[in-house]
Amino acid sequence: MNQPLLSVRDLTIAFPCPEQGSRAVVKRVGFDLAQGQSLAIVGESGSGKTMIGKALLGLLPDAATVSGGSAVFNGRDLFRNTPADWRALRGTEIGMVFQEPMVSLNPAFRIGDQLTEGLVCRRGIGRAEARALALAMLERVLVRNPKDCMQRYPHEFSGGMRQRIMLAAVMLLKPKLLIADEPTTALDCVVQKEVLDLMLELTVQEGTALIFVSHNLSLVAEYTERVLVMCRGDAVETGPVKQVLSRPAHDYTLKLLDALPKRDPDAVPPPPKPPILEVRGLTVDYEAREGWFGKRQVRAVHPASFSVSPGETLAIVGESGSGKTTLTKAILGLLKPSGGAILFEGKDLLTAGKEELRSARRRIQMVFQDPYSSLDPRMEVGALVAEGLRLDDSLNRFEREARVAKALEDVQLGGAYAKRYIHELSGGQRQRVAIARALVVRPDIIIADEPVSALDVTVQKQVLDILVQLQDTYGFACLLISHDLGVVEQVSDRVIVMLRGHVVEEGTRDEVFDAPCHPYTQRLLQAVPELYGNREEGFRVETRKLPPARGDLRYFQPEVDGNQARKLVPLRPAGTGAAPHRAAVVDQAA
Amino acid sequence: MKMSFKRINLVVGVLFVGVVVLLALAGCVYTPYDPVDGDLMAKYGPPSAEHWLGTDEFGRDVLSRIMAGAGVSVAVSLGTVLFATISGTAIGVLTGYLGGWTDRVVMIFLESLMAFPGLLLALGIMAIIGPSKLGVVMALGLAYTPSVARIARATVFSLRQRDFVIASQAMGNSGLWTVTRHILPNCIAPLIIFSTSLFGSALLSESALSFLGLGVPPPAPTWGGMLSDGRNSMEQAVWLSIFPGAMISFALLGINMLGDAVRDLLDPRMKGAH
Amino acid sequence: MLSYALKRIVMALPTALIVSLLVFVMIRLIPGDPVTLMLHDATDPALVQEMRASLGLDQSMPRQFLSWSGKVLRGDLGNSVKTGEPVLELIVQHFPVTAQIVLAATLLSCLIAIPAGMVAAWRQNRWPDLSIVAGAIVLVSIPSFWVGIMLIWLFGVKLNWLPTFGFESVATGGWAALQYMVLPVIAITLTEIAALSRMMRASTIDVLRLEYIAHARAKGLPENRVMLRHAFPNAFGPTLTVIGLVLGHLLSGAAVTETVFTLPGIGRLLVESIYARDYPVVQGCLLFVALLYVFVNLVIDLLYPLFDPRIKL
Amino acid sequence: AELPEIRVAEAFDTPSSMPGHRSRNTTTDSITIHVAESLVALRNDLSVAPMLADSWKVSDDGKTYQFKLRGGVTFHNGAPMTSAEVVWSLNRMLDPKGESYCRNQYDGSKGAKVASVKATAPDAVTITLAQPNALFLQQLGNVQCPMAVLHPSSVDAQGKWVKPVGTGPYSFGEWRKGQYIQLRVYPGYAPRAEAPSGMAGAKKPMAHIRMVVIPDTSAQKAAFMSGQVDLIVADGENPPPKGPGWNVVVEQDMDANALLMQSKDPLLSKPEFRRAVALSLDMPALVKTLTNGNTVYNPSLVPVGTLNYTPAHAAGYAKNLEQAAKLLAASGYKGETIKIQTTKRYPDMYRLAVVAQNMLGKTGIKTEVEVLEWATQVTNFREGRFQMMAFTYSSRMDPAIMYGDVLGDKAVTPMSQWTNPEASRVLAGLKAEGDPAKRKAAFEDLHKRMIADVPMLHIYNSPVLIGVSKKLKGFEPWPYRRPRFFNVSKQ
Ligand SMILES: Nc1ncnc2c1ncn2[C@@H]1O[C@H](COP(=O)(O)OP(=O)(O)OP(=O)(O)O)[C@@H](O)[C@H]1O
Ligand SMILES: Nc1ncnc2c1ncn2[C@@H]1O[C@H](COP(=O)(O)OP(=O)(O)OP(=O)(O)O)[C@@H](O)[C@H]1O
Ligand SMILES: [Mg+2]
Ligand SMILES: [Mg+2]
Ligand code: NI
Repeated sequence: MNQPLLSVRDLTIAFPCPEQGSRAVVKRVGFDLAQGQSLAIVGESGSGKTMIGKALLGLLPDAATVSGGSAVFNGRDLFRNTPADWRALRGTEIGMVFQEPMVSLNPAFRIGDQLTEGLVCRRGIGRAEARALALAMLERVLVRNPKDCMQRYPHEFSGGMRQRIMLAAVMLLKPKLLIADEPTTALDCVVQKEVLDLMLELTVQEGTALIFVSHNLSLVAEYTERVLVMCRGDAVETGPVKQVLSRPAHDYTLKLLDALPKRDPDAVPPPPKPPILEVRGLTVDYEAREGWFGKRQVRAVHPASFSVSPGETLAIVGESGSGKTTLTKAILGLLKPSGGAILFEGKDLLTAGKEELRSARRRIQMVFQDPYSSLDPRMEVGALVAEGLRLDDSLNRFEREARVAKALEDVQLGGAYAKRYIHELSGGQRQRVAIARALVVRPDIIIADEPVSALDVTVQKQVLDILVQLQDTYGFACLLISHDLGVVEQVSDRVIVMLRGHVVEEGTRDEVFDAPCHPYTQRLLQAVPELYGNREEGFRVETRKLPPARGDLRYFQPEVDGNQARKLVPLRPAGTGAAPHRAAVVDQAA
Repeated sequence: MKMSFKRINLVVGVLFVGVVVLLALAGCVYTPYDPVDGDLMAKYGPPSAEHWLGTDEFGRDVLSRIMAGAGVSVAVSLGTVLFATISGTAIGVLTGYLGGWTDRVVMIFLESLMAFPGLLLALGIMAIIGPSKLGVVMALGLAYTPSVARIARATVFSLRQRDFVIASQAMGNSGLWTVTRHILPNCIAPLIIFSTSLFGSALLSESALSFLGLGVPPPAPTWGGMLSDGRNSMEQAVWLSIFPGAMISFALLGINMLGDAVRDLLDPRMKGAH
Repeated sequence: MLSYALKRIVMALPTALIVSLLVFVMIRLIPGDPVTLMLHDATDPALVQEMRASLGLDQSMPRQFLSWSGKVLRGDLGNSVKTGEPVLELIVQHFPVTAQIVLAATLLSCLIAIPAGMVAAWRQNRWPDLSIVAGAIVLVSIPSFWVGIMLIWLFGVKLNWLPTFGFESVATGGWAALQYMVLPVIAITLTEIAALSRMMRASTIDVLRLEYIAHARAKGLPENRVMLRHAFPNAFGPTLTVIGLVLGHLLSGAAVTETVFTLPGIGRLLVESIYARDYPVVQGCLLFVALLYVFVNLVIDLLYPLFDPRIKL
Repeated sequence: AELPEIRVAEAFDTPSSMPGHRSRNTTTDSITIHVAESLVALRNDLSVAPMLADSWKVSDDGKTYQFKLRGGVTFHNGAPMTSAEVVWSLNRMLDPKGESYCRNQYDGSKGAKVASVKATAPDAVTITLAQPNALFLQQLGNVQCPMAVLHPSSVDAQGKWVKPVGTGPYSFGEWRKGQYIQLRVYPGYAPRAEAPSGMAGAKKPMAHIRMVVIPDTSAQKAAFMSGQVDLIVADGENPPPKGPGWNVVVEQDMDANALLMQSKDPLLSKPEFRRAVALSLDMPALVKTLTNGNTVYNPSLVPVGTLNYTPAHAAGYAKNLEQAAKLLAASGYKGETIKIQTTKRYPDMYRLAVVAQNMLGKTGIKTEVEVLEWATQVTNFREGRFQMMAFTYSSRMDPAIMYGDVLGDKAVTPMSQWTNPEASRVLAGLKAEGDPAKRKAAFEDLHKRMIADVPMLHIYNSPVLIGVSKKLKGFEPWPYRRPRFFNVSKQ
């Protein structure tokens, strides 16, 4: 054990740069990794984490060069490899799982072929034997019906499934070192946990060393032994996870930890007010084509009812595909719901006239998940923000300009930013532009669909802070959609939990987070460990401890009780809030 | 090496296209001889001190014709490209945005137009408006319109799903506003790229039309027409084919390289955005 | 899939109808009719009337169209004005010539252009790429009739290796047929290679940027497997569309090539009947060409799932 | 041993293998002259010679023709030629259901009107005309629409044409549409004893013939130069260069190249203006550039070198710019642009237009060349829709026919070029006139009137350059453009 498996020294990676000749994106980074050990690399977006991983496989982009340093693997310097050496090394010695499960499997290939080709090409194993090995591996990664799975194509699987298959493909070759580059960021927390558990189990069983690249500190704390913290290409801190994360030595690490979303214990829930938006029994169906001219209705949202009051933040959480976005689209009138009512200030938007609808739309604004794609790349920031005011006839030009300037100032983008284009801004700045655009019309409601999930922790914190602060100033109601429970916990007043188009639980933030009842909510809350603590006391990872749920109810579970009647029942006597804490149960009366 | 390749495209493209444009402009104001009126006694003269590029079957100076032809060829190709791009974009963007039945019906029309042979189209148009440059522009432009419309439509389809278009609708903007302010500007890039390649095709198709006797009416010179006339006298007057042929290849090389360069310039991946 | 094909064929009917109608009107709008052309410079007003009547050209246009489409529905495309032969027979005689040459040329250009495009993408911005791209640009800038004439002069006249005109069907002519095909096939191929290789290069470059290629490489697969098994099927889709367009276009009228190489193909038949105002032939040919277009696109669409299983028909 | 095959390039395929069926073109005529024969044939100078008929007698009223058929002639199917087939052939042509394009030459609408045809004996035929016609005999042997004698087995039971079964030196072989037509040597052919001249006299088939269809002129030239075809009718401007394997011979043809002027046009209706146009053109120089000196200026509709051509026909217009300027002023010309219609389909017409434009420009007559597609131009020609037009009339076997097509009342036949009742009367008088001297005098008269009226400018009769491989022996040009291959052998 005295000879480490991988020993990286002074690794420097640079890109050519028109102004300075070259620009280092990884600077003199070094670390050791022994067999069977695990190392996490953390840091904000763009800090060079992926580049390190790719450099170790010789897969850097064409433009990038390793301009210095060494990486000794098994006694050989990787950077002296010839192309043939690299090929001999990849897969069997060092394997890599990529960030995006959706695009990492070849869409044109059957799963079986993708799994066995490595074995056949690299290990010289016969086809039949390779198949058997692949089947065994699929079973180990808990894929249901592996035989059938081998015959299918990647697009027929969900993200979580694909990531398991990826893992299987990489582990089949039994590499000595596994590099996992943000393997689960695109997945929701329940699935995330399943995949990570599996990865850890496999590496432990096979004695594989692991490099785990992530920006999620909680996950790192839970799953790895050592950690390397990166900041703009520099390794700022390295050491055992427990030490680094609980007693960080470097300011930057502290900043990362500080940025973790957390509940503000002092926040007082706003006094109940009459709701400004009320959704009653809203259902949405999608049309699916079938056969020749046939059409079939697929229900994306089952009757859902909730309401938001001015100044309040209502969060909608739930697994991917549970109908959150669909719900917001229906509220905005971008989709035609198949039933129910949407009352805005008591008037039903679904039966409203065109003029009414337009003016209502102006008072409900939307902030999209991906600021890059929701802002027109060919318009200046100022024009983008001003566009919202275009339909407001009551303002003259000067008032308009003043409004735009104010809105940009509100999101701390004053001055010269108005003349920039979207691609000239960072992710966080873009999202602030999106918020400014929504704000400028002084809406009564802002709907934010995953407003921060594309941003890294530090930026995420900035954006959330601004949003909360603005809500205090302007008093708009906010409908927040997210699968990141930390974010929801930090900013929401009330929470709705959705599962497969059904609302399964609803209540105030404290009720839902502290005493969840529905089994799905419980699973969701316990899926991912979280870091608790503060600068002074240090940080620790913990899985949430939850009180037992009320066991006397037969909770409605869409997977099992698909077609049964259901209803939301209050769990405890209604408190001071407008709506009580309720959960979906099977309606035995029906 | 890697960067310089891209620059070769740009530099050569701009240079070649520049030369052609200069030639076209020069041809409008000055040519050494009259390009349409020759000295009948001096026909089929090989390149010489007086006639640098020789003379043709009517004793017309080939250099003068190439210079004058540059203007005509460029004008016709440009007209064709503008015609096809404008009409194709309008149709494509509109149907792509409206979708549904309008789209289906218009697509059937476009498909019919694509199956329609260019020759008959050219003949028909020439018959209606008489043989003229405008006729060539209309015939070729009409023939290219469906392809442009298809590209525009495909782009619009992908744009329609983009959040910023949905966002514009969510804001309560009218359809016209969304199309003109958000969709159209974002279609421009692929359309510019396609247009540069169209320009080359137009230059070539004009010569194919001349070959079939339907090009820009003589005696107005075009490179395509000169090339297609020159093929008959290849053994006795090679220069009649070589020079216009070389000019066409030269211009096309320039246009294609410029098109490739523009594509690289407009490619967001090259800009380092994101 | 079958139902998809059927649906597409049904959808082709309006296209066919519109094409027929357009052609019918258009060809009658162009000055000159078959009778004038046949009589040329001879004076004979009575004969003109008589011939017009016998061809039914004295009736009103809608009536002519109705009677023509009525016959078409019964499978009768009418007879040529010039020769009196059934139009269907003419198409059956001429189309195989075009099909044989065009299919061979398309196959050949695919065989050359696709590997070339992939190599260029693989070695992007290095010298193989540079030379392939430059070659493609040069090829794309030569008019097709020019290529044809050059080939004829080089291989036919100067070297005297190959016949410069004529045609034999491969089905009956065997090997001898091949030597007639060489030059036209090369001429078409040369102009098609450029477009296809450029397309293939662009789409391969896009695919090579994708994560699953990095993943395949990370598994240590040899480059040829990465390129052939992983990159090719995914990059081929857009090229397939272009092949379809080109094929449809060529099959419906490689008129210039057919003229230069004296091939009795459908393109020349169409052009000559347009010149001769042989209305029934023009109408029949165009109806055929429009349906051919739809058919080629249908075949291409049916081929897509082979390369991209995500596409369901 | 198999006989060699002569290959000749043709620009167009024949629309029909049958003489004059439905429509015809030069290729059809080329087939006919080798496959079929008529009762009489034309010599090189277009005089009439015996062919299937050894002799004939014309009645005094000029209406009845009695032919005595030649013995020992067989059809390609071996059947002997008798008067029955002659009767069948002529009746077939006259039958409206036979769809014969040439019917108008025999039913009185264009030429003679055949009243009846009778077989008086197995070797004697009598044809009766409704009115006497001086050109009837010539028409029987004409290259266009001859009275080809065919065997009834040329048609099937339904009366549809199958292929021509004639008596000519070649039988009709394989026809691959759009590709080639094969004519095979007919071994049973019995040549006449007279010396060969034109279509008349001894015609010995010595090699098979293959007419290959090559539409593009440069492709034709390439095929010729690479030795794949033995004979081409070259583009006069761009003949094949000198080569070791071939000769280029010049043939004086009768095709008439003319510049037409529409007298219905306000400006061109003024004779002064038309004359000014004529005097602006340097005709000899024009002809020299256009034909490379292969023929001379011919102001007359009577082709140079034919029977009726006399020195009087050489009188035309001489370039005189001074007078042209005066005439222009007199006509009130104010620099309007005149359009000259032409087509690129036939290079001769195109070049004529361009060169004329060039010359007219020098006198201050502004013109614009309008290049039309051929069918459009023909339509405009027939409907008289043009100002000026470069046009080529195809060869006519007799000047009377040519004058007949040109003379007429534009109000009735818009395609007429020259309206002059006096001249029409002279022409009508020729209809039944058989005396060669009187005919000559009448043509001179017509020519004089035409030069005075300036209705159109006839400029030259096409010289044709024929590329002939040195492998061919015995090929001779004649005024009718269709190359003849009997008496031609190939090594
Ligand atoms: N092809 C490229 N050309 C130029 N610069 C690049 C290229 N790819 C990456 N970079 C730069 O290299 C730096 C490091 O990128 P890297 O992908 O390693 O970041 P990361 O830490 O993995 O970020 P993330 O968390 O967003 O995945 C970034 O500043 C990025 O902009
Ligand atoms: N245009 C559509 N046509 C048919 N079904 C759709 C369409 N859009 C969404 N769906 C389906 O509707 C369901 C709800 O989708 P929705 O986008 O609302 O989920 P979500 O909760 O926003 O998920 P995510 O967290 O992944 O954004 C999903 O099952 C999805 O597959
Ligand atoms: Mg990364
Ligand atoms: Mg969503
Ligand atoms: Ni370089």
